[in-house]
Amino acid sequence: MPYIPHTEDDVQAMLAAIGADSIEQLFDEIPAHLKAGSSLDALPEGQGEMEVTRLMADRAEQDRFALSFLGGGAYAHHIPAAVWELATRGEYYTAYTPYQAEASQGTLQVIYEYQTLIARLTGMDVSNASVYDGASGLAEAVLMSLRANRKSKSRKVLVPDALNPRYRSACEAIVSNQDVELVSVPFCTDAGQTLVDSLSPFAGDDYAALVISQPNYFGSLEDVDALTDWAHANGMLVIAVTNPTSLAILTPPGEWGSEGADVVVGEGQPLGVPLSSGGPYFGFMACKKKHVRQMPGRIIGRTVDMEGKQGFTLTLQAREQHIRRSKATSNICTNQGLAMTAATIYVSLLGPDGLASVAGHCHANTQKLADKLTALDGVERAFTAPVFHEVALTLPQDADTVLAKLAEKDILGGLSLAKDYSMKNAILVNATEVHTEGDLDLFVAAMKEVLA
Amino acid sequence: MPYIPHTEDDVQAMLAAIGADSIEQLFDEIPAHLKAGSSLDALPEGQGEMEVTRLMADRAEQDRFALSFLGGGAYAHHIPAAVWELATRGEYYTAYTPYQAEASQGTLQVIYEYQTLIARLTGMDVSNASVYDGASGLAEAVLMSLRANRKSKSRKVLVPDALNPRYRSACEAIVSNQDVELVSVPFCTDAGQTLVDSLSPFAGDDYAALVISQPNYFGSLEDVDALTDWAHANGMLVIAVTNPTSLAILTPPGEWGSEGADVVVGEGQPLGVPLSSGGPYFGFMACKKKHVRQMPGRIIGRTVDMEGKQGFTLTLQAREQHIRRSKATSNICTNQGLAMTAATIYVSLLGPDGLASVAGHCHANTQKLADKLTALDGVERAFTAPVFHEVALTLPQDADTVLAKLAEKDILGGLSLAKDYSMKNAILVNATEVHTEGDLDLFVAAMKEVLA
Amino acid sequence: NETTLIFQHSRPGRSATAQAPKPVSEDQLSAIPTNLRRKNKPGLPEVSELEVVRHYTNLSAKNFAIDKQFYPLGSCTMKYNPRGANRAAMLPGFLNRHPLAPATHSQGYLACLYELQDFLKEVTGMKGVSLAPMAGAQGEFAGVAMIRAYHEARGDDARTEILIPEAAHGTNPATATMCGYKVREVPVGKNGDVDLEALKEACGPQTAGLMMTNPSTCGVFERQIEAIAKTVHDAGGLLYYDGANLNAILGKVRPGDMGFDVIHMNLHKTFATPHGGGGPGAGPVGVSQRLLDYLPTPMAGQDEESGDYHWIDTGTLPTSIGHLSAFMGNAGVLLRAYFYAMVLGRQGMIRVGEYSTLAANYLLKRLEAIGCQAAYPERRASHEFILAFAKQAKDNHVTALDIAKRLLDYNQHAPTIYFPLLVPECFLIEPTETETKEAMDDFIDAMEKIFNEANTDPDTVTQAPFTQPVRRLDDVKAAKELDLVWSEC
Amino acid sequence: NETTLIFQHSRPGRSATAQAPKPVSEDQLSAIPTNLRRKNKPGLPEVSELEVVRHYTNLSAKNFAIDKQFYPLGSCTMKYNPRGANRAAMLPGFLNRHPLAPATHSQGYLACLYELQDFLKEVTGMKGVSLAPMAGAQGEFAGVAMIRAYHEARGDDARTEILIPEAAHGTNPATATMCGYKVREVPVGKNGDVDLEALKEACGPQTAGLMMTNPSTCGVFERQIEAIAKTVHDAGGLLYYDGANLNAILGKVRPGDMGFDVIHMNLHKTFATPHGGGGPGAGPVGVSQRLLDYLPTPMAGQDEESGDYHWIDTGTLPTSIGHLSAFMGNAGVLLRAYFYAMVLGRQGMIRVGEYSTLAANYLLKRLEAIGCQAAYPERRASHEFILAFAKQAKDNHVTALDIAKRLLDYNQHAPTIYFPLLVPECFLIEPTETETKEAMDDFIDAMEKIFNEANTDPDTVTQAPFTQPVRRLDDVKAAKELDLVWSEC
Repeated sequence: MPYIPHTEDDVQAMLAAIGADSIEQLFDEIPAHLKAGSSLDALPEGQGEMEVTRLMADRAEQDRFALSFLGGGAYAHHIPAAVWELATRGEYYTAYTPYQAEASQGTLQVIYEYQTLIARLTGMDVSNASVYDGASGLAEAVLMSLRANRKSKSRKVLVPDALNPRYRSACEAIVSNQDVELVSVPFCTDAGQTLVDSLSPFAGDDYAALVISQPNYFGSLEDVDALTDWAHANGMLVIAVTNPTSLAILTPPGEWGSEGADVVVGEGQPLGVPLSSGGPYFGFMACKKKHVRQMPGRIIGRTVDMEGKQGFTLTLQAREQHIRRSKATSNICTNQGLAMTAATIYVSLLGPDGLASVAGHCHANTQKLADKLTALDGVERAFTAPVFHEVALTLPQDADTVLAKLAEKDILGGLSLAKDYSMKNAILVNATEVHTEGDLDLFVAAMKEVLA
Repeated sequence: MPYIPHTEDDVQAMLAAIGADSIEQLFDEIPAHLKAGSSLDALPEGQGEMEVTRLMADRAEQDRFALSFLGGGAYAHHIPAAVWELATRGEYYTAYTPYQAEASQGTLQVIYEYQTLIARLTGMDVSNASVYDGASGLAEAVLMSLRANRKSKSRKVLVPDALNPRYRSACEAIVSNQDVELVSVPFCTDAGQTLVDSLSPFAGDDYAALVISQPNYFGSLEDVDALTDWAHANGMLVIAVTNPTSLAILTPPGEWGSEGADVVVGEGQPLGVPLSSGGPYFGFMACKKKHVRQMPGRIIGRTVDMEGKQGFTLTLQAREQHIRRSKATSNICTNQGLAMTAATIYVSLLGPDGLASVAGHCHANTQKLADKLTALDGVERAFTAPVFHEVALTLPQDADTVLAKLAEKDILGGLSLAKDYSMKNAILVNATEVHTEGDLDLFVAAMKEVLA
Repeated sequence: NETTLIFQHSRPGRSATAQAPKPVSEDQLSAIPTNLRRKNKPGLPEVSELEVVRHYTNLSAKNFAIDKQFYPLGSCTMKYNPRGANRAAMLPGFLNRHPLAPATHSQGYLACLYELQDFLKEVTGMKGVSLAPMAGAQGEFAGVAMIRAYHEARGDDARTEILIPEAAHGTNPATATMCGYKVREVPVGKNGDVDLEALKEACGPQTAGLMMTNPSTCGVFERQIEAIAKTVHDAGGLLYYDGANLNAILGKVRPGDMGFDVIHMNLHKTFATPHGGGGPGAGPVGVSQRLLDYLPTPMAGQDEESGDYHWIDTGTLPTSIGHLSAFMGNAGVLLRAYFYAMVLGRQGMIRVGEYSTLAANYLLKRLEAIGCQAAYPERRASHEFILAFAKQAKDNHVTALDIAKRLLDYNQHAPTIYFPLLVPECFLIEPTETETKEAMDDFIDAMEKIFNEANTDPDTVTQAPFTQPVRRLDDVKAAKELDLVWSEC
Repeated sequence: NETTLIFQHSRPGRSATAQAPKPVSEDQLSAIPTNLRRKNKPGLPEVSELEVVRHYTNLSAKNFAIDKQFYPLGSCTMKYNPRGANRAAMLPGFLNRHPLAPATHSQGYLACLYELQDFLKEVTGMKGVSLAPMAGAQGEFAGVAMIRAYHEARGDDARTEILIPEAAHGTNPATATMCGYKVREVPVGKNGDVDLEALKEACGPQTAGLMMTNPSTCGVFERQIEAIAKTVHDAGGLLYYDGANLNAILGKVRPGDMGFDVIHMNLHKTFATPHGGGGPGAGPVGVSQRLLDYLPTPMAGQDEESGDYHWIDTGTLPTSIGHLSAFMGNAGVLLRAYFYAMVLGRQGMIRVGEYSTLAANYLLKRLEAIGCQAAYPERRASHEFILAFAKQAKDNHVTALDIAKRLLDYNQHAPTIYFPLLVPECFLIEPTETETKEAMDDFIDAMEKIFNEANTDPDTVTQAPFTQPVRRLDDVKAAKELDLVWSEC
C-alpha cells in the first residue's frame, strides 16, 4: 500500500484495541446510501514512482524550449544550487506553521530574517511573512489601505492602467466582493508612463490610495517622487508595486517623494524562485510601522524565553483569522513559507552587490536587446520612457502572428500587447542576466527571418 | 573571490597577527626560481556558477539518448527520489571519515547497517564498509585469498574467461605488481558457462582460489554449487563475483555448495547508484568470519560508550595502512561512503520483496527481449545456458556495424563481443525493470530496420 | 552564537562571489535617471557561500518536521510528503516553464493539470474543478465568491448572511467577511453534531449559504448532513464544504453526494504536498452543476477532436469570478499532488480514508485507556479526535498548553491545542494514515509519562520544554515591544 | 530508541510500496533452475517510505560536517564543497550516461574530462594526466606502478626499494608494498626537513624511487627539494609526489617544476569535491615526459582535425599500466572537480594556495599566543601546522585525545590527532581557505577555554565529550568482541 505502513498484523491489533471487527465498521455513522459514489471508478490504477516519474519526465520534456524572453511579472534568473538544496531539506520542507515556537525556531528565525531583508530592500519599517503572490498581495494592500487611511472614508483606490493587467484583474476579483472600486488612471501613450498630469482630474476627490507600479507593466520607470507627493498631498496613501531585483539599484519605495510609500507589495519570484509555471511564488508586503496592525498575514517577532534567551514567535495574532475570525484583517492563514525560505537564502547568497549586479545585467541586456531589435527594419520602441528590464516594441506586423512564428523556431519571443492594450503590433520583451550575447543574437536573427 | 570569504580588512588583520607584510611573504621558504611556472597561464578565466552550469548542462544534453540496453557491469534501475535527496544532505555529503566517532555516529551507524545488509544479501558472516568498485574489489579479494588460504603457498588464482573482461584486466593491473598470476579457465562455447569439466586440468595443482562469477559476463547462470565444491575439494578458496540485485532471487554465495563461498565481491552500483559514466560506484566485499582479519578496507563495529550506551566505531584498524603502514592488508584508506549510504537507503526502501520484484522484472524483461529479438531473421541466442538479466545474441551481420547504426537512431543497443571474445557478430543485451514493453518493441523495430 | 542572524555574519566586502555576475559599469546604467537610482546600498547580508550553507543547515536543525517526528497536528493532516513528488515537480521542463508560455510549449504541463482536475472531480463527486486557488483560504474565498456570483446572477441580492457552525475554522468567518457577507454562527450540540433546530431557525431569505466541514472539526462525522443540506437548500442557500477534513472520507463518501454545492480541497493536506513551514499550499475548488459558470480561471481544457490542451480563461468563461493570482496558482504544488494521485490511484485513494480513520480510532481508544478524556466518547473518531484536559487543569494546574510543551521534550510534535474553541483545554489529534502503529505507541507512552509527571512532579510539565533550542517564549513582550526586523544597534 | 537500527523498524509484510514494481509470477522466473534460486528471502528491512526518510534524516543529525561546523582536519583539506558542483554532476545527461556509451553519445562528457586533464597538467606542471584512479590511494598505486613499469621497460630490475620519509602518510608504504616494493624509511630532521645525509646514504642501485609530499606532513615546505630530487635522480630513482598537500602550493610552485616525475592529486581535497563520510574521492595522476607511456587508461583524447573526443585505451597505449576499475573511475567526482576548476579559473587557483596558507599561519600564530606549542616554531606554516601537547599531557594528564574530544563539546571538529607519528601528542591543523576569520577565532576561543579547564578542572577535559550522541566509546570491546553485523537475537 503506497505510503501506508500497516501490515495485516498491525491492522488486526488496532482493530482489536478499538473493539471493531473491520475497518468498514469505523464508518458506520455515515448513512449507507451516501457511500454509493465512492468507488472512484473513474480514477486510474495506482502506479509506482518509476512509472509516474517517467510519465511526468516525458511531459516535462514536451514543454522545453530553446530560448525565452517572456517576462510580464515572472522572470528567469540564475538560482544558486544551494538555494533549493537547502530549502528542500526535510526540516524546512515538511514542517508546518510554527505553532509550537520552541520546536520551530528554524522556520521562525528564517522568517524574521526574511522580514528584515524585505524591509531593507523596500526601505520600509516592517514586513509580514509573505502572502500568496504579488497580485493577491496588491489586493490585500488595497483592502489594507481602506483600513489604514483614517482620513478617508472612500472605498475607491486609484489604479494606473500601466499596472500589470493580471494584477489589476486579480485585485478586482478579490476586492470587488467588498464593494471596493478600482478607478483607472490612464498612461501617456507616448512615454509609456503614468504622468502626474493624468492624475489632476482626481485631485480633491476622496480616494483611499494611489497604486504606483515601479517599473510599470511596460518596463517603464515612473516618476515615483512626483506621484507619491501628489498622492500624499491629496490625502491618499501610496501603495507601491515593485520588482524586488530592481530595488538593488532603484530608489526604494520608503524613499519615494518626501514621505515615502505607505505600503509596498510585489512579486517575490525573481528572488530565487523558479518560473515553475507561475507558482508557488510569494508576494512580499511591507509597510510603515504605524500601519502594522492593519497589515494582513503572519508576522514574526523577536522576544526572549523564560531564561532571557533570544527567540522568535508568531506575534500580532490578534489580527488573524484564527483569533479574530470574521473581524480579521484577512482570511489568509498561511504564508508561502518554502518560497520565502528560498528567497532568504538567495538574497543572502547574492548580497547587496550581487543583487545590484543582477539588476544591472538585466537592465543592460534588455537595453542591448532593444538596440539590436530596433536595428531591424520597422521595429521600434513603443515608448520613450527609460526602462528597467522589460521593453515594449512595435513590430511592422501583427504581434501574435510574429510570436507564433518565433515559437515554431522554439523561441518564446515576448508577450503580445494586442489583447490587453489593443496594441496589435506591440510586444513586451525581457532579458535578464541569464541571456548571453549569443542568445540575444539568435533571437534577433530569428526575428529578422520571421519579419522578412 | 569564489568560495573565499576574506575581506581586505580580514587579510590585513591576519597578516598583522602573523607579523607578515604580505601573503607572498608567507611563501618565502620556497626557492624563488621554483615559483616561475606558477602563473598558470593556460587556465581559463574563472566564471560564475551560472555560466559553468549552463556550459555543463549543454554538454550533458549532448550525451542524452532515447533508449539504452547497455549492461556489462553497470545497469539502469529506478532510483527512488528519496535516496539521493537524503544521501546529499550536507551531514552525509560533507562529512569525512568518522575518525571522531562521537561526532560521526550518523555515518558510522549507516555503515554498520550497510555491513549487515550486505552480509544478509550475500549470506556471509561479515562485510567491510565497501571498496572502490567491483573490479578493484576483485583484485583485493584475490590478494586477500593469498593471505587467507593458509593451506596454499601459491600465488596463482583461477579466473574464468567468462568473467567480465574489464574485471579481469583491472584485477590483472593491480595484482600483477605483486607477482600474482591469474590463470584462465575457458568456458563452454556452446552453453556460455564455466563447466566443472573445464576445471579438471587444474585439479591437484596449488591455486589459492577459484573465482566464480554469478551471473557471468554473458549473463549466464553458472552451476555454482558444483564449482564451489570442486574448488574446496581442491584446497582452493572460492571468490564469488555477484550482482547484488540478482541475490534477491538467486542462491546467495554463502550457500553455494556444501560450504559456501569464502569471499564475495561485486559491483554495488545496481543498488541505487546512478550509471553516472562509471562512478562513483562501490564494491561490496563480504567474507566468512574466520577471514575477517585478512579483509582489507574500513570495518565498523558496534560497541558501548563509557555509560554503556550503544555506539559505533571504526574497528580492526590494526589491518589498515595508517597503523600497519607497509604491512597493511591494502593501501585503501577510504570507502565509497556516499554511494554506500545511497545503497543502504535504496535497499531499505526496496526491502526483500521489492528487490526480488526488481530482479524478477529484470529477468523477465530480458527474456522477453531475447524472445522478441530472436524472432527476427538470423538473430539467435549465442548460448544455451539460462540467464539472469543479460543475454548474448548473434546477429546475421557485423555487431559493431549494427550497433553503430542503432546509435544513429539514438538507441544504444548493447555491447559488442567482437573485441573481447572475437565473436564478431555477437552482442550482449540487458533489460531491467525500467524498460517498458514499448521500449522493447522500439528496439526490436529499430533492429529489424537495421538488419533489413 | 547559536541564534546568530545571517545579518550578524555580514562583513563589508565579503560575498558569495560565484553567484553574482560581474558588476556592470555606471555607463551601462546611464539610461536610468539619477533621481530613480538608489543612494545607499541596501543592508543585505554580505557573507560567503559556506556561511550561507552552514547557517541555513544549522537553522534547519531547530525545526520539528514530518521527516523527523510524529506530527499529529489536528486538522493539518501532516502525512508523509513523497520525495518522488518533489523530484517530479522539479524536472527542468516544469521548473523552467514560464507561466505565460504559449500552449504549443505547454502540452505536457496542461495534460497533468487536466487529469488532476478530473481526478479531483471524481474524488469529490463534483461536476467541475478549478485548480487556481493558491491555498485553502483562497479556495474558501473562491467558493464563497462563487456563491455570491450565483445569487447575484439570479438577482437574488437580499442574501447577505453566511451561516457557520461554531466549531469552524477561523478562516470560514474571515472568508465570509472578505466576500462581503455577514456571519451568523450556528451552535453545535453535545454530541458534536450541528444543532439542527437552531440551524432551521437561522435559515431564511437572507441566507446566502452555509459553510461547514464534514467530518467536522469536532472530529466526528455530521450524521444529519442530509437534513442540513435540505434545510439550507430549501431556504435558497448553497452549501459550502471546507475540505480541511477530506482525508477522513476519501473513498468513503463524497461531498457532492452529501449535497454540497461547492468545495475546496487542501492539496497540502489530503494530497500530501509539503507544508513547507507554513506554505505554499493549493486550494482547488469543485462545484456542482449550478456553479460551473463561476469557477475561477484559468483552467485546463481539452479539444475533443485533436486531443490538444488549452487554457480556459475569462475570454471563454466570462461569468467566472476571475483570476485569483497573477498567473494560475501554485503549479508546483499541483504537480506534486498529481504525482501523488497517480501513485495512489483508485485503491490508494480509498485506503487514505480507511487507514487514517483506523489510526485515529486506535489512538483515541488507547489514549482513553490511559485516562484521557475524549470530547465525544460515544462517537467514532474520524481521521482526528478531541481530548479534553479540563480535569488535569483543575486537579494539577497542568493545562493543555503544558502537556503540549512537555510532549516536545519527548520528541513528539504537539497536537493542535485549544481548537476547536468550544472544548476547553483540548487537543485535536490527527495521526494520518502514514504513521506506523509503533509511532503512535510512542506517543501514547509519552502521554502516559506526562500524566504521571503531572501527578508526581507537575513543575516538570508546567515548566516544559527543557530540551528545545529555547524555553517558553515571552509572547506578551513580543506583541508589546514589537521587534519585527533586525537592526544592528 | 535514538539509535534504533533500520532493521529494528522492520515488520514482516511492511514495504515502501511505491518503490517496487509489482511482483513477478513464478512462471516468469521458470527459466532459472530451481537449485540456483534463493530458498529464504534475505533479512532486509521491511519498512515504509516515511520510516526510511525519517530514519536517515535523524541519523544524519548525528554527524559533524563542513556544512555544519569548522572541520580543521589536518591533511584532509575539508574546504567548502560547492553545491553548484553537485547540481552540475547530477544533470540527467551525465547521471544516465552509461560508462560504455559510444563516443557519439559521450562528446559532452569527454569534453569536460579532456579539459580537466589539461587544467591538472597546468596546475601541477606535468606533461600528462590520467583521471582514472578512484581515490588518492589508488592514485598512489598508479604512480608507483608506473615507476615500476618504467624501470621494467628499461630492464632495470634490480630496483626493489622505495624510499619514504618517516612523516609520510601510511598509504605511502602500504602502496609501495602493493606494488611489490620494499620500503625504506628516511628520517626527518628537527626542523621538519628530510635528513639529506641519511637520504644520500639510503639511495643506491636498489632505489626505485622516493615518495614524498611537499609541503610535508610536518606542515612545512621541504626547502631542500632540489637537492633531494637530484640525489634520487642521480641514483637512478624517480620522484613520486603525494598530492595530499597540493592545496598549499596551488599557484605558488608546481611539483613538475620541483623535479617530481609522477604525482597524484586528491580532487576531494584540493578540488573541493565532497568527502561523503569517507569517500568517494578521485586520485588523478600526472607524469613527466618519461612516464607518459605508462599512464593508466582510459583517458580522454581529442582528434586535432575534427575536434571530436575519443577514449585513449590500452589498444592505443599498450604500455599503459592498464585499467584500475571496471570502467573509468569516479566520473561524478571528476565532473564536480571540473565545475570547481571552471569557477575558480586561473586567479582562483592561485588564491587557493595563498589564502589557505594565510589562514594556517594566522591560526598558528594566534594559537601560539594562547600558549600552544608549535612543533616547528621557527618555520612558516604551509596550509597546515602541527601543535604538540606533550606539556599538557605531562602537567595535567590531559592528552591530545582529550583536547580533541573536548573540542567536540564546543561544536568544533577536532583536528587530526597523533599524526604525523614522529611528534608525540600532536594536532595537525588545517583550516583551509574557505573558513572565515571569525570561524578560526571561535576555534581559538574554544582552545583557550579548554586550556583553562585543563588547569582548573581537568576531568571536564579527560571525560569529554558530554554533548554528543554518545560518550567515549569502548574501542577495545569493539575489536575484541567483534560485532560487525546486526542480529535480531
